[in-house]
Amino acid sequence: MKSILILLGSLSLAVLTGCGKSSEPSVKIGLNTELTGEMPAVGASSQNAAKLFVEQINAAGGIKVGEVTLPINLVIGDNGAKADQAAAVAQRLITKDEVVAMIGPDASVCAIPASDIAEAAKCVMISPWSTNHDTTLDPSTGKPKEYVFRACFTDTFQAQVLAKFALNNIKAKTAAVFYDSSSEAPNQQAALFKKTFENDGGQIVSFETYTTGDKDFSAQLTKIKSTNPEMIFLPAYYNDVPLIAQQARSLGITAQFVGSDAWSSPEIIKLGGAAIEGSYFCNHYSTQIATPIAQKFMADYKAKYGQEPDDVAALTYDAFGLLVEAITDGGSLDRQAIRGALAKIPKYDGITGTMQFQPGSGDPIKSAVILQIKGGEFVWVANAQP
Amino acid sequence: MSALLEVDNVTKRFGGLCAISNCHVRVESGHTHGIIGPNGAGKTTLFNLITGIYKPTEGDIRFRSESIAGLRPGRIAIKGIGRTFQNIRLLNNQTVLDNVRIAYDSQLHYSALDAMLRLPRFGRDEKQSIGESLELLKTFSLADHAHGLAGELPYGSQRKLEIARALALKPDLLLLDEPAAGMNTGETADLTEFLRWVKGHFKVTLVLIEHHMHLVMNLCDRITVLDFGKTIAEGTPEEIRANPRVIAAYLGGTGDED
Amino acid sequence: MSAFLSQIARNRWILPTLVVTGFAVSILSHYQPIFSGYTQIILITIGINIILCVSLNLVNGYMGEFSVGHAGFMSLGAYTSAVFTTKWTPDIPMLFPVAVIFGGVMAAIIGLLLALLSFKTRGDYLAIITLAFLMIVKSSWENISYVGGPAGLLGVDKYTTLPWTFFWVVVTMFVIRNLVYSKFGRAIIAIREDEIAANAMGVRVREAKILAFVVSSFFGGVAGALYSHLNFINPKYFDIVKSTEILVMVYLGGISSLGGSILGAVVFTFLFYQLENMGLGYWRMVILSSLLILLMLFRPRGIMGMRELTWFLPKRELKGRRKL
Amino acid sequence: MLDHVLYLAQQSINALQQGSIYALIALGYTMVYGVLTMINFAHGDLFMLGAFACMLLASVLTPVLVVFPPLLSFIVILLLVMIIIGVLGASIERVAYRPLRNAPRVSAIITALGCGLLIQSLTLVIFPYSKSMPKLFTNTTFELFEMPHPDAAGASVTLTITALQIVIICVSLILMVALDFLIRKTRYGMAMRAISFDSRTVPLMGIPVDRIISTTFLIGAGLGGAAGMLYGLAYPVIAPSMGILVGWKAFIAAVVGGIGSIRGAVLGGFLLGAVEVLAVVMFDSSYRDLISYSLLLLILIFKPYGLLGQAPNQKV
Repeated sequence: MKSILILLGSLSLAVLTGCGKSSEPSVKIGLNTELTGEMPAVGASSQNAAKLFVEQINAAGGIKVGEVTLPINLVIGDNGAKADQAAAVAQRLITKDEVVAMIGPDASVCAIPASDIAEAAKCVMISPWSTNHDTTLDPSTGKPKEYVFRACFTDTFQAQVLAKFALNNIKAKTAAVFYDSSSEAPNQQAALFKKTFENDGGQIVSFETYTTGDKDFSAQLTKIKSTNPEMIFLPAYYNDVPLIAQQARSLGITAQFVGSDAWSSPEIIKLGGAAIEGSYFCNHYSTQIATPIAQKFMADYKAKYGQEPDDVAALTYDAFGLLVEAITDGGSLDRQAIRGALAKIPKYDGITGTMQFQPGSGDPIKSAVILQIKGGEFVWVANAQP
Repeated sequence: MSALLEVDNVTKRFGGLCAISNCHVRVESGHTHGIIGPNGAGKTTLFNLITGIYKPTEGDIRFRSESIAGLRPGRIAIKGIGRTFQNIRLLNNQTVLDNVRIAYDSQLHYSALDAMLRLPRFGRDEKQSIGESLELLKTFSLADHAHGLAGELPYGSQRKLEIARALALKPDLLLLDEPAAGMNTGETADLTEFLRWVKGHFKVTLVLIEHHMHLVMNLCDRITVLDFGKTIAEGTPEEIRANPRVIAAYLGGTGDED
Repeated sequence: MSAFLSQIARNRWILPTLVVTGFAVSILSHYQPIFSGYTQIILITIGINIILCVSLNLVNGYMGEFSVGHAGFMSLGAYTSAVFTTKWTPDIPMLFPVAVIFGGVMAAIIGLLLALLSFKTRGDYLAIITLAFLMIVKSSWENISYVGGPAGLLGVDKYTTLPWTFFWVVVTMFVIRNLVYSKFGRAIIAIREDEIAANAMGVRVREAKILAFVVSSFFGGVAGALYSHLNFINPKYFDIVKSTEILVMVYLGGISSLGGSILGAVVFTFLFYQLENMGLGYWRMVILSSLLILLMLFRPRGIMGMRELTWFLPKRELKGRRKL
Repeated sequence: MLDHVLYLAQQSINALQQGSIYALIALGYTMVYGVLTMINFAHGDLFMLGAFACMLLASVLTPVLVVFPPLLSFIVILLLVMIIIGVLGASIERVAYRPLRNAPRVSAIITALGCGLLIQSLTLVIFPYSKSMPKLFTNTTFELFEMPHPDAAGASVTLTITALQIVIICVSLILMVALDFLIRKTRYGMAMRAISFDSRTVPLMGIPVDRIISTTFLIGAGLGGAAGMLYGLAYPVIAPSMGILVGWKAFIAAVVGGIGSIRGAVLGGFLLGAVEVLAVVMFDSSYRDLISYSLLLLILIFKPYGLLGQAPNQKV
C-alpha cells in the first residue's frame, strides 16, 4: 500500500501545482524549445533571449494592442528535442494555455511536428532556427503552410551559399560529406550540399554517415582519408563536431572543415580546441558586423547572462520582434489578424539583418554570413546575399 | 497382446557418464509395474526419458507400439502418459483447481480465435473443464481446497493432487516417482489401497519407482530392477525376491558380474 | 469504506457502464469541444500506452520472458500502416481501421519469426535477441528511402482520434483478457512457473509461446499504427529508450495484471506530462526513476502485484474465489 | 596495393581501440551475471560516471599532480576512478539489489534499470551540457608509415597511432589479464565461480556469499569506471547520456561472448569492435548497425549460449 500512497501523493501534488495559472490581462506568448535532450544549449539560448526580450518589453510598459497596452506573459514548454513531446507541448501552449502565438521549436525534428499542430489550430508559429523546408511546407500538397513562419533562411539557400564558398573561396574541387544520418537538419543539409556542389562543378569523393550517440568516427574517417578530399563538409551539431575534427586530425587528415549553421554555439569552441581552428561555417549573423540594434542586444545579453549571444539567441529575439510588430500592426490579439499582419510586414530590421517574408510563404528573404573559427572566437569572413 | 510401453535397449549418456545403458523395460497394459534399484541406479532418468525430458542417446521407446523417443514432452503427455515427480512439482502459486485444469486443458479443442473472440464453443469448453476438474477433485476429496493455493496444501494432499493432476490428462499410463517418499508404515498402507483404487477407478496402468519393498511387493504384478543404469532383472515379485543378482546389488556387491 | 470499495470492485455492471460512457464521451468530444486539444493528446497517448503495456505484459508478465523489443514492433506497425494510408490508399479515411490491422499483422509476422528464434535460446538471451532486433529494425527504416529514411515519414494524415483510440484500447483489453483466462493463458502461466511441470501436464509449450508472442506483437503494432497517425514518425523515436519507457510502465503497474498495466500507463503518462508542465526539466526523469526504484523495493511486483481487478475476471473464474 | 594494406592496418587499429573498451565494459556485465544471473542495467551509467569522475578529479588534482610525470598522474587518477566507481557500484548493490535477492529476478533487473535512469538524470541535472575532457598527457600522433598517395599527387597515405590509443589498449589488456588471474587463481575467484555454478548450496559450504557478491560489484563497476575514463579520454566530449548506447552494445558483446564467461566477454568485446569497423569498411556506413547486429544475431542463433558460454545445467 505504501507505494500506492506515494503515487497518489505525487499525483495530487502534480495536479495542484500543475494548474494554478493567474489570469490578469496580458499577451500570452508561448515558447516551445529544447531545454532538455540532445541539444540543451540551443534551448538555453532560446530561453535566455526570450526572457530578455519579454523583460525589456514589459519594462517599457508592454505591447500596444489597439488602444490598450498589455504586458507579455511568456509561457515556456520543454520539448526535450523529441518529436512527440514537441507536438504535445505545442498542443498545450495553443489549446490549454491559449497563447496568441508560439515561438519555436528550434530544431527541425521538433519544428516539423509542431508546425502541423499550429497549422491545424490556426495559430501563428515562428520557428527561430529550423532551416528544414518541410517546416513551412505542407508535404502532402506541397503548398506553404498558412500559419507557420521562420526567422531564418532555409537549407536550400544555405547549401547554395556553402557550395559557392567552397568552390570560389576555398577553391576546393573535391569534397567529402560526413553527417549524422539519423538527425533531421544535418540529413537535408548534407543531401542539398551534395546536389548543389556537384551541379556547380565540384566532386563529392565520399559521402559517409554515423548515427546519433556515436563517439568513434575513426572507421568512417579512415575511409574518407583514403579518398583524399580537399575539404570535408560536416553538417553536425556542436557536440559531435569537436570529436570528428580531433579524430580526423589524429588520423592525419589535413583537409579543410566546413560546417553548417548547426555548428553555431559557443560550446563548439569550448569543446573543439585546436582541432577545429580555421574551420569555416555558414551562420545567420555575426557579432562583428552588427548593426546598432544588434550591438545593443549583444550588450544587454552579455550583461544579463555573461556570454555572447549565439545565433539561436539572436534569431529567437528576432522571432519575438516580428511577432510583436505584427501584433501592434494588426492592433488585435486575434490569431487570424496576427497572421495577416505578420505576412504583411514590409521590411523588418532585426538582429540578424533585414528580413521580409516571400509573398505567400513563411520563409523570409535574408542574407547569410560565413564565419571562421579563429583564436577561440567566430570571425566574420563574408556575407552572402540571396 | 503387445506391451503398452516398451523401453527397448535404451542408452543415455551425459557427457562422459552413462546414466542408462541398454535398458529394457516392458510394461503390459493393465499391470502395475514396479521399478526398483539402489540410489543412482537411473530410475528417475528412465522416467525422464519416457516422458521426453531427455532424448535417448541410443535405442527406442514405444508407447502402444508407436515410437515416442524424441517427441516433445508436452506431446508425449497428451498421448496418455501422466507422471508425478520425486520432489513434488505443483504450480505452487496457482490454485488447486487450476493445477488440475491446466492438465485437463489438453482435452479442450477450442482454438485461439475461439478464445480471443469469446465464441460460444470457448465458454462451453471452459465450463466443462471447470466442472470436470472439480469432479476429479471431489473424488480425491480435495474439492474444499479447490480455490486455495496448491503450495499451501499439506504434504500428503500435495502428493494426491499431483496424482489427480496427472489423471486429468486421462492417461493410459501413469508414472509415479516414489509416491510413498516420506510416509510412515501406516500411511504407506493407506497409499497401497489408494493406488489400487486409482488403478481400478481410472483404468490406468501404473509404473512406480519405489523404495518401500513392502508396498512394491504387495502392489506390483511385475518388477524391473535397475542397477548402474542396467536392467539386472525383470519378473514377478516372487522371482525378484529369489534373484541372487538383485540381492547382490542391494547388499552393495557389484551387480553386473556374472 | 473498504467494504464500499469491495462492493464497487465486485459489481459486474460498472465495467460495461464505464466502457459505454467512455465511448459516448469520446465520440461526443469529437463534435463538441469537451476536452482541449492538449487533454485529447494526453488521453490518446495514455490509450496508446495502455495498449503497449497490456500487450507487453503478455510476454514479460504472464509468460515471464524479458523482451526489450516492443518499440520495434511499435515501429513496424507505425511504418507499415502509415505507408498503407499515405502511399497506397491516399485520402481514404474509411480505410484507416484496415491500415491499423495491417500494421498489426505485419508486426505479428515479425513477432512470429522472433518467437521461433527465441526457442533457440532461453531466459535472458531473449532480451538480447529482442534488443538486436530493435537495432536492426531501426537501422532498416533509416536505410529505406521509400519510407523517408532517417528523416522520417512526412504527411501522414492525423486519423487517430479519441474514439478510435478508445475503441482499440477496448479491443486490446477484451482480446488479451480472454486469452489470459483461457487454456492458452493458463498454459503460459504454467510455463512461467515451472516449464517441466507444464510439460508433464500436457502443455504444448511452443504453441503457447508462439501465440503469446504473436498476439503481443500484433497489439504492439496496433499501438504503433495509432501513434503514426497522430505524430510525425522517424526511426530514431523507436529506440531502446522508448522500449525502456514501456518496460517501466509495465513493471510500475504490476506484472501479469491487466488492471496494473492500465494503472501503470495512466500514472506514468500523466506524471510525465504533468512534470513537463511544471517546467521541471531534467528533474522529471529523476522523479520518475526514483519512484520506480522505491516501488520495486517496497512492492517488487508493482502497484497491483500479481493481483487483478475483479472487473476483469470472467464470471466463471469468480465462483468460490477467496475475496481479494 | 600497399596503400590498401595500410588502410586495413589503420582500420584494425581503430577496431582494436573500440574493441578494448567494449570488452572492459562487457566484463562488468558478465561478472555480475555470473554470480547473480542478473543483468545490471545500471552498468552503462556507472561507465558514464567513470568519465565524469575522471574529469572532476583531474580538475581538482591538477595542482597536486603537476609535479609527477604525466603517466604516473594518469595511473593515480585511473586507480582513484576505479575505486570511486567500484564503491559506488557495490553500494548500489547493497541498497537497491540485495533487498530484492529473494524477489522475482525481474524486479531486480527493473530496479537496475531504474538506478541507471536515476544516475543518468541526476548527472544531467548537474551537467546539462556536454563537457570537454581534460588532457592528462599530450596525445602525440606517431606516424608508423608514410607513402605518397597512388592517385593524388602531393597527398600521402599514412599509418598513424596515437599515444592515447596505445595507452588505452595496453591498460585494458593489463586489466583483463589481471582479472582473469584473479578469477582463476585466487580464493575469491574460486568462491565466485562456485556461486555462479550453484548459488543454493554454496552458503552451506561456508562461503560468505554477500561479501563475494559485493566484491564482484566492486570489481565489475571499477572496470566499468576505468572503461568510462579511457573512453572519455579517447572521445573527449562527455555527456550524461553517453552510457546508454555503449552500455547496451557492451551488453550484447557480453552475451555474444557467452554471458558469465570472463574470456567470452573479452572476446565478444573485440568481436563487436571488429564487426562494426568491418561493416563500415565493406559497406556503406549507414548500413553499419544493420549489418553488425544481424551478424551478432546470427552468431546467437547458431551458438545460443554465446561463443564461450555453456548451457545452464537444468535439474529435474
